[in-house]
Amino acid sequence: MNSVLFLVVIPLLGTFISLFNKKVKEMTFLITLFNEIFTIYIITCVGLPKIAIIGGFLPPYGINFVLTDLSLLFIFLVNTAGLISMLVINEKKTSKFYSVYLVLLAANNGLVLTGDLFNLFIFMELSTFAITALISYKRDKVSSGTGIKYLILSSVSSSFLLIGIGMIYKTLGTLNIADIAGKLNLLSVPTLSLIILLIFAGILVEIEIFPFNIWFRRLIFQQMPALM
Amino acid sequence: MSLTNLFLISSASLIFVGLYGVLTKKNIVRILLSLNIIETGINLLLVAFGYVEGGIAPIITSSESIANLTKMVDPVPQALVLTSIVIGLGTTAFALGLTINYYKNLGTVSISKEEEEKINE
Amino acid sequence: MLYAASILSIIMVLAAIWVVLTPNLLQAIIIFALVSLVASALFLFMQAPDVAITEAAIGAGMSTAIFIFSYKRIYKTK
Amino acid sequence: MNKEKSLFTNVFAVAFLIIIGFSIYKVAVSKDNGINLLDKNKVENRVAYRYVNKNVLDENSTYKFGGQAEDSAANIVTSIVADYRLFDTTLEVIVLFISIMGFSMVMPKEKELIKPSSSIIKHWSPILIVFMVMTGFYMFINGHLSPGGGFPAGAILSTAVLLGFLSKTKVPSQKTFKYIEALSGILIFLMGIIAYVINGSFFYNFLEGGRIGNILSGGIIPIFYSLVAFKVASELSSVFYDFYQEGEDYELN
Repeated sequence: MNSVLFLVVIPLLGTFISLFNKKVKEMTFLITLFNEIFTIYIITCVGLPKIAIIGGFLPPYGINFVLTDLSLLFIFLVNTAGLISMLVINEKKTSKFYSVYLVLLAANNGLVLTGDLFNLFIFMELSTFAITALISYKRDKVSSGTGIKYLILSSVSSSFLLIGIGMIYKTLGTLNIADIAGKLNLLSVPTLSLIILLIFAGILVEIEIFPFNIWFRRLIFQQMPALM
Repeated sequence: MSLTNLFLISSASLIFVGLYGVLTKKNIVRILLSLNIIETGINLLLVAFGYVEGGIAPIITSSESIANLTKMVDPVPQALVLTSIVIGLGTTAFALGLTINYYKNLGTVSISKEEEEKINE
Repeated sequence: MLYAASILSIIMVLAAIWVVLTPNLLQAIIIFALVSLVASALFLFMQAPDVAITEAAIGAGMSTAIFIFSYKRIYKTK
Repeated sequence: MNKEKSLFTNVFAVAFLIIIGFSIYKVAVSKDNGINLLDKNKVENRVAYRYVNKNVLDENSTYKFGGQAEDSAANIVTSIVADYRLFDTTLEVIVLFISIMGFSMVMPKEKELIKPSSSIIKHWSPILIVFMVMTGFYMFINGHLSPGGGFPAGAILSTAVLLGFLSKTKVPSQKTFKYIEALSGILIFLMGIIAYVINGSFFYNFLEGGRIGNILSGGIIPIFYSLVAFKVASELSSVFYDFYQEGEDYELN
């Protein structure tokens, strides 16, 4: 089932094509529709292998995508949300908006599917940049102020995430998430708690869970309706 | 003090200096400079994690270096750091563009309580 | 080797403290370029020539250039 | 400026950082059961061992200098970046692309004119540009043999463009750079899809390897690195076009 990677590759390819394509909106809609249909096709396939190999190298040496029931549910949610937001957009947008949107779609798909810790970090950065670009799309007072705050906060938190990943590689010598999960009980308790603290500090700030989302509320109330 | 400890201590102190800057400064450009210092410190820290005392660079130049493969420093953190340097450049460029836009809208480059109120109007 | 590395790292940390504490912003940007350069020299000591070249070209070169351009744009100096 | 020197904030920040630093130090020197943070991890326990020995596919294979291997790049960092973890690197290219695009999206449109350059820059820049372009090309062509690679090569090439830009030498326009950028991005992803068609897994190194140490080795690594170099160079050059106006509407004195 290596073809599950099309969920990430096709939107990214569409991003580049959108740079010199006149009918960007139609193309974006087609790509989102393709993703949705492909997701439904993947879900209906029974007897899937659990792992999609990238680059021909078996895990834990290469990067891989993992298909579980949970990740199938989440790619369905992500792509459905993408399709709905494509249908809701009715204002005229520049082509850059659609490029950023496609990158965000690909990043969210990859974030759900990936089975490699450093790959997760890169997808996280990708979605950070895409979200910041969407926040500051209108270029007025609120959006530029909120955009810069989000970028600074998430950069600091992703630095913590990167330190945590480095410590995991230093102690366990692997980056594959399944491999790490198998070896995690080898760690001593203080080291394990430090690593967990760093990684959670990184992830929680970036996905705006409750205590870390104070800066975000105003944006939702003032800015999000204008984005549509 | 061994070389490994020296590298670990210097990179950790860079990270802390940068964190101090991010926490206390109000000027956005200055915050971004501190952020870059943190990123440099993290890159040093990751490469120092892979350093082996008396190791050699992970490049095969002749037949002798193949005999010494176990003495090489760990190449994986170096590959990760290559990625993270480029991500740091992207962050810097995007944040500076946002800063210029912020300056154009508000006439200042500082984030503080007064500017918050100005935004809310 | 240990002495050279310790001198370089002391210079690097002091320069970083200078960047954070100096009131002059342009000075801070220039000293930040120094921090990046010394860091790339330290990468050479850690046997990482790839990272050293990338840090020197991107961290010290491009980042500083973009910082200085933005500084000029914001403060409108000569 | 006085607002920045609020005593309470500084004292609080210093105390906070000291507490964090002390606890991290305690964790680092602790000697509990299990693997501690600063324990020496054997090379054999890391995935890097198989990368260095180039036997990821076949556990018992060995290789010689000038012989063949599953990945024939002499620089092992390059073989990780551009072969074993190629997907990471392609995504990294996208990260740079999206951030530079966001940058040009939020930059105010009014640009500044370039100030007239001094005679030193004007006379010496052609020679310097030639050297810079040569260094950049050397770096990405030899990326699998010596230190370097696509990203610093792209940065150096874009610095050459900046120098030409400042000294009013003729440089390609912003539109050309946009086309180069989009084209190399499409080619990188097409390479991944071609690998899927040939082998059944994306981003597979589908070209014949060659011998370690030769210039024509590494399979798709030189092609990939040259595409990355052109892409990074054009992206970083378009940053300068967002700051300064190109044009001839002033007099050199």
